[in-house]
Amino acid sequence: MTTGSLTAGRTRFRLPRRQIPVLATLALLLVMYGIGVSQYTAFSNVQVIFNVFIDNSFLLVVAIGMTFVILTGGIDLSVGSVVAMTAMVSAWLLQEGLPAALVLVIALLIGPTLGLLMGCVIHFFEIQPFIVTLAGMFFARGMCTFISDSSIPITDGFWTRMSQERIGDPRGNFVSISVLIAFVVVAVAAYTLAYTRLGRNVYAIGGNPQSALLMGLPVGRTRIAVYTISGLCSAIGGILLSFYTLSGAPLIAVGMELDVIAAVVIGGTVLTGGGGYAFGTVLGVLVLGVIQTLITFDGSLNSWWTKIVIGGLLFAFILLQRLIGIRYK
Amino acid sequence: MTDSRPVLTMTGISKSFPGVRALHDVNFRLFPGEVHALMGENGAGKSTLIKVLTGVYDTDGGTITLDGQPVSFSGPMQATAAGVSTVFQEVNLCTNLSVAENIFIGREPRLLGAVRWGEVRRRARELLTRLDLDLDVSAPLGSYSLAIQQMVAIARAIDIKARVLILDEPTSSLDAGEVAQLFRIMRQLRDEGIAILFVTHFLDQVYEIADRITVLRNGGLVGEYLTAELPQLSLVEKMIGKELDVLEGIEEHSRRDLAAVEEGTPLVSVSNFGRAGAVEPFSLTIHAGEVVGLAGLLGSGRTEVARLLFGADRTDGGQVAVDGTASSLRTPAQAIEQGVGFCSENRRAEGIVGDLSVRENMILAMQAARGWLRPVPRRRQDELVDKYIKALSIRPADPEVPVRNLSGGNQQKVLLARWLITEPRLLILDEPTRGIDIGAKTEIQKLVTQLSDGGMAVLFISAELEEVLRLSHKVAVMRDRQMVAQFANDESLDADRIMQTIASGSHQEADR
Amino acid sequence: MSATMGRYRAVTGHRLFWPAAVLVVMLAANTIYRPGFLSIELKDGHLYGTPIDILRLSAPLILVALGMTLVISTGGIDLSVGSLCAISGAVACMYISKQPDQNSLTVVLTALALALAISLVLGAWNGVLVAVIGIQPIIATLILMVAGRGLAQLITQGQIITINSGPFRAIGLGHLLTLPLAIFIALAAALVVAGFTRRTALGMIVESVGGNAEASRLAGIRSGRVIFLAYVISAACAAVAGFMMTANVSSADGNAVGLWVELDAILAVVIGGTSLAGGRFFLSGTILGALIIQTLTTTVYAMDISPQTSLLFKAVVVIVVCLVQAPAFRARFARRRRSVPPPTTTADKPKEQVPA
Amino acid sequence: GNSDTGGGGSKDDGKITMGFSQVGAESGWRTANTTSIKESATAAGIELKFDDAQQKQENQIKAIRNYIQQKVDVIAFSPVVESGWDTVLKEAKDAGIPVILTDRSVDSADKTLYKTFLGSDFVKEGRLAGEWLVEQKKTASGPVNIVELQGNTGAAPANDRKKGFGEAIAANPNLKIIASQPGDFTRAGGKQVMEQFLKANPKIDVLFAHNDDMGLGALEAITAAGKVPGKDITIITVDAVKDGMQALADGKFNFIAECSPLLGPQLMDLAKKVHAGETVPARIETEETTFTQEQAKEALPNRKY
Ligand SMILES: Nc1ncnc2c1ncn2[C@@H]1O[C@H](COP(=O)(O)OP(=O)(O)OP(=O)(O)O)[C@@H](O)[C@H]1O
Ligand SMILES: Nc1ncnc2c1ncn2[C@@H]1O[C@H](COP(=O)(O)OP(=O)(O)OP(=O)(O)O)[C@@H](O)[C@H]1O
Ligand SMILES: [Mg+2]
Ligand SMILES: [Mg+2]
Repeated sequence: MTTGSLTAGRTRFRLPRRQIPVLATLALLLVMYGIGVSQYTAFSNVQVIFNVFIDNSFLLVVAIGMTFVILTGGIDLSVGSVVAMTAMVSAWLLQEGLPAALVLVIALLIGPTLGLLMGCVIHFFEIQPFIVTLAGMFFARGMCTFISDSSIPITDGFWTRMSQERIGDPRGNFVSISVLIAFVVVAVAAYTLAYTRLGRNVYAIGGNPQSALLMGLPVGRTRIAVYTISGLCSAIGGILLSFYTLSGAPLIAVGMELDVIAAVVIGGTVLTGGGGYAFGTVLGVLVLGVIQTLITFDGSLNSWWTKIVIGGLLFAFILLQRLIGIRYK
Repeated sequence: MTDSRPVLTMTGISKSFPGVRALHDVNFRLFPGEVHALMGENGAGKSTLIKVLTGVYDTDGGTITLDGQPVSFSGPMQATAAGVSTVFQEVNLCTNLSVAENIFIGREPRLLGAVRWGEVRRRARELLTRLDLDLDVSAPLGSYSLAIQQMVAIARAIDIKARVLILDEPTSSLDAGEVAQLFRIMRQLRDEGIAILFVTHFLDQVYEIADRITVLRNGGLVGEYLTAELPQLSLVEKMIGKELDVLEGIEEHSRRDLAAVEEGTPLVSVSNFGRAGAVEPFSLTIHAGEVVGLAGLLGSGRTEVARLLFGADRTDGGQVAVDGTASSLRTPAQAIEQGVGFCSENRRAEGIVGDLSVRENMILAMQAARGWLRPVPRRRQDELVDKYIKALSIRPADPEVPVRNLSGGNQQKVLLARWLITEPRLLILDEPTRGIDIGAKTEIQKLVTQLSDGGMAVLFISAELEEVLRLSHKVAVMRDRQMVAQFANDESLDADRIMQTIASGSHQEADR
Repeated sequence: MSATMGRYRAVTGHRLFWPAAVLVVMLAANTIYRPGFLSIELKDGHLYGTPIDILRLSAPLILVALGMTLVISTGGIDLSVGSLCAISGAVACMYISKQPDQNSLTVVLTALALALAISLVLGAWNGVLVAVIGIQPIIATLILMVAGRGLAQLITQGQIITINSGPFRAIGLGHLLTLPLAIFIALAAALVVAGFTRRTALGMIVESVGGNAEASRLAGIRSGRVIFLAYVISAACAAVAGFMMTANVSSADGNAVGLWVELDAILAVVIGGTSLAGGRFFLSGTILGALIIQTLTTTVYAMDISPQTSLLFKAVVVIVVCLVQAPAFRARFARRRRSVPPPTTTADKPKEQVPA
Repeated sequence: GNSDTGGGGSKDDGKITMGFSQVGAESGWRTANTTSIKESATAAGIELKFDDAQQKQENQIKAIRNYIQQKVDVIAFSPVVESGWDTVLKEAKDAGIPVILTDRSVDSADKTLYKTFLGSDFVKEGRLAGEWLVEQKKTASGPVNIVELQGNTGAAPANDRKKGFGEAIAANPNLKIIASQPGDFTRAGGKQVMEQFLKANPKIDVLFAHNDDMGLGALEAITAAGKVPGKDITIITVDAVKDGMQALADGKFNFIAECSPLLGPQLMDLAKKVHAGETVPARIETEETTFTQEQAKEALPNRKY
């Protein structure tokens, strides 16, 4: 991927132009990882990479849902709260003694239902998504404290198994089941976006909603669908989080929506809609994960320096990404 | 034809927008196997009628029947499903998607729910070949010019195999060859029994292809006529509602005297201007009071030349001299400072600011030139705006309506006013008469003549060679993104000769 | 008859009618719950009462939201305002706390100037990232949102810096003509921003850039500068808001000052009728929006709505506020009420709208 | 930074490496806590890897996983919430790294997942505050109206202090909480809420604030309403940070239940013992006390934070 091959002439092997930003992100991610390895010896353990996936699997799932929404040019601020609400509801229902299967079904229905409602309000009443999903965020968070204002532990066997099952070598390198679930979600999403009408309509609406309408595409249905999908992903994310922490806590995942949006945008999706990939979002989540891992490995930062360094790394990354992007435009 | 049953009838259609009665008790019928032209001035209600028909707008009253069944579409999706396929006036495609996808989105060939991309691309290529277009179907549509986008929109519409095909000003940015190609396909579809509704401001095209004409004026129906029975002059009179001698204005073919304007230091002279991938380096001089016409086929790079001269795109190199002194045109702001104005062909994306009012859109360029600290006094704004609303007969004549509510042609006039207000020394007009009714078109042509007589230089780009020839002192010809020739517009120059140059691509220097 | 009808329409059709109506309804509900809600008394020459509290407490939000309005109008968003509030407050308090005479006016003015200058620099940083480098606004300002909190804590060393400075305190708690000074500051800022945008051409140019950036560029607008300016103004507003927040409690808490104020500000802007997609902006609507939000918060405390349900209550109010404001909702509602076709004056738009 | 120490090499040189995951830097109290831990680590010759979780449990879990990868000798952390630690603690146990909890405990059923807990008991703090009030008002004949400024809804200290306080005052039916709202542990929040309390309730006798900062904010509101804090309204808070102690000494507060952040030295001691394989008690509470106005005057000159 040298400059020479790209500027040399117009015949040559050409990188698919639209993928360049994503590839740039990937390259930068590798560079960042390389820096980690060269600075901290334990960084090169394979498990470090696996941990990034384990620790971010729920974030990844939620970010995938957000990718759909942002691709249509919308935004969903409710995700963090819906994640918390799902975990909370699951923990509460399990505590009440409901069977795990039933709890799973109920928990997985709440998110999409809320998403559907928000999508309908956005579509039929033409209210800006920001506001509607902000109200959704208040609502879901309110539900959390309404259910209980302290955290509820989960002791259910199924949940415990999902939480503690180690896939791979249990003594050595392993991933959790959540990671596999997240991969499935990513694969389904990538397929949906690339190969189904729904996915293509998402891109069309993001490109130009009025045109999409005049082209006879089901704009309303698609728009409602993306918020439902985002709700579903948040619900799955919530379940994964409850596997991860084996509890429901009312204040968990506060501010997660910002991390999610950041991950999606770093992954190359344009906030105004119409361009981006599910794979990019995976990279975006990894970038955030690796930044955090770097900081923990360093272990010498003060609380405030942590924030400043996160901001600084984010800046450096985005700046480089942007410069590379401009260069290859 | 008349003996068959109409496939589509619209009766008593009315539609109002706040403060505007766009349609009032309009009747319209469309027969299978005919090309039916819908005519009227800018703002007459043509596009609105089409949008009411396809369900983009609700009606305030009236009924629509398709094949004898009353219908009321909730949107283009339903209309398409019922066999009504439409190309709307402003190209309405998604520029972020690929060409192929724009053609097939919503009805992609699928296998078990998965889009078959290979098939999509193959069929898109086939279809475009039928329209004589050679495009990279997997490139994003946005990388092509507006004209190409329009062809793609047409390709999409005709591939739907509808019973009713609606084309709202499809030819406005096409050149003669493209139009011929389109007409060939339209005839073919007509012969297959498809009913075609066609909107255009080109009278010649109407007489070439339409079987029947419906005329609207101010939102009301004037009448329905067989083309053969309606002479061109009376068509214009019916559209305008007055007996005007507009046609004389159009027929008048004045030769301009190049020698008279080409003396002294040129106002702007550029040499070796070019941009890799867009236009080969070219040189051009423009004198005060001179009209330079830019002729060429679709995609030949005329817009690119204009954008380079205005600093909208950066040149790769080359020199500019304004009034004989070396200067630079690197950004639009810089160009405006030097007295250059540029009226873009793509009014929706690059021209109007839809949210802002007509007044604000008009004074935008003037204000930008003054800087934000020195607002144009309101009184002066009102004077200027009133003046141009009158001069260009912009309707509605209310300076405070958001410009997005204006009809396409009227938006174009607002843009023209924006630049006239800045009193530029060189005005670049890229397809200024596109989508403008015949009355206004004559007005604009007269205006260009007047302006150049008053000492303004004009670079005039138009797909209509006649128009270029009528107005210009000098014609530059573009071919394959190269400026291949420059001709003085004297007796020896006619459309044929330009066409030949375009066709042969001879690199001979202009005979001037 | 038709004249009154027309006048009625003119009133209800006004942009500010519905937000104002919502505010009135909320105040009325409070007054019913507690009749003394609206009462104002004169205590030590100061007006004292809940309405005054609402005005005073909404002052910082109004300030932040004013700047946010401009940024949003350019099609951007500024997430860093909360952190900027914290930084400006921290810098000012830190400087004052280091001086021997905290009550000296020069000390306070120096502190304010210093903090404002730093905020302007940070605003310029945002502006450069967005306008020059071309980073998407939400990410560009997210950087400072995260790092700025850290900076604020770095300045205060994670401590709450308490100061004892009369002049500084006055920014948050002083009185002028029996009313809290903060109200006047917010009002003055509103007038300055309004004058700055509406007396000059800045407002129109901002709207033009937000409405169609490419068209504006081709009309000769140097949109980069305009966008840059919007972020700087936003930072300046946030800085003054930060002074108010810290002066209100005479202490700077790098972690808590201005936490989540960006969400409230955006909410205020949107309730006020400015679209997040950019374009037209409405300062008066923004101010009304900020008042609605503060009234909502105060209502929760005044009615002692249980903390467990207060967020649910907020969610309901926010959605109701937006629904009554939405033309599409009213149109549907009106259509259902009468069977006759809707009046031609209701805004008829294409059925689909561009999303924000 | 300390670039090469991230490896597992520390085992050999005998120097103990401790990974510590802090909740965040949300208050002056927390900062004092962090400082205490850092300083005592240096003093004890323990190499500290510090991570700030910014109030997110997810971040703490991530940090612990990374400490396991870095093969530190001891892991210590202040859990953001009680529940949800089993999985990661098990990983630590499997890796043979002992865990010490500070500040607050976890609710794991399996007590072998961590070695010990070192910290304060929030319920007890609330109870101490409540008991003092019951004692003060034992002669009160009429109802005593109490307003409460809670921490963030759902946060553990808020829940526990509320619980402890509520249990203690149940002893006297005259004591009644008439309003309770979250002031988010901040001065601005405390002030804003107190303003409304004062307007809505003509007679407030007691204010219980879940931390000093909210109490300090409420002071301003009380003064602005023309009442005398400490006299017209009895004020009880928790924490005993410097500004709070000052207010107590000045007679503006009436009582503070201490919640000491200075557990660094104790933690380092424990770490050494745990590393050496000694057995330690399962629960160690930090030495904490309560302050009345007089005690505050005495204690104030030598308060460290
Ligand atoms: N969305 C709208 N809101 C308000 N007024 C509108 C709207 N759309 C169209 N109009 C008005 O309706 C009238 C008819 O417009 P229409 O677009 O149908 O004209 P047209 O015949 O297509 O003109 P042109 O040839 O310029 O395209 C115009 O006066 C226009 O200003
Ligand atoms: N036939 C074609 N095949 C591929 N690309 C084309 C073709 N025609 C045009 N283009 C693309 O579209 C651009 C059109 O250039 P430009 O807009 O300057 O043309 P133009 O002469 O102004 O034509 P018009 O204004 O009629 O669209 C070119 O830069 C090229 O990328
Ligand atoms: Mg039209
Ligand atoms: Mg062109």
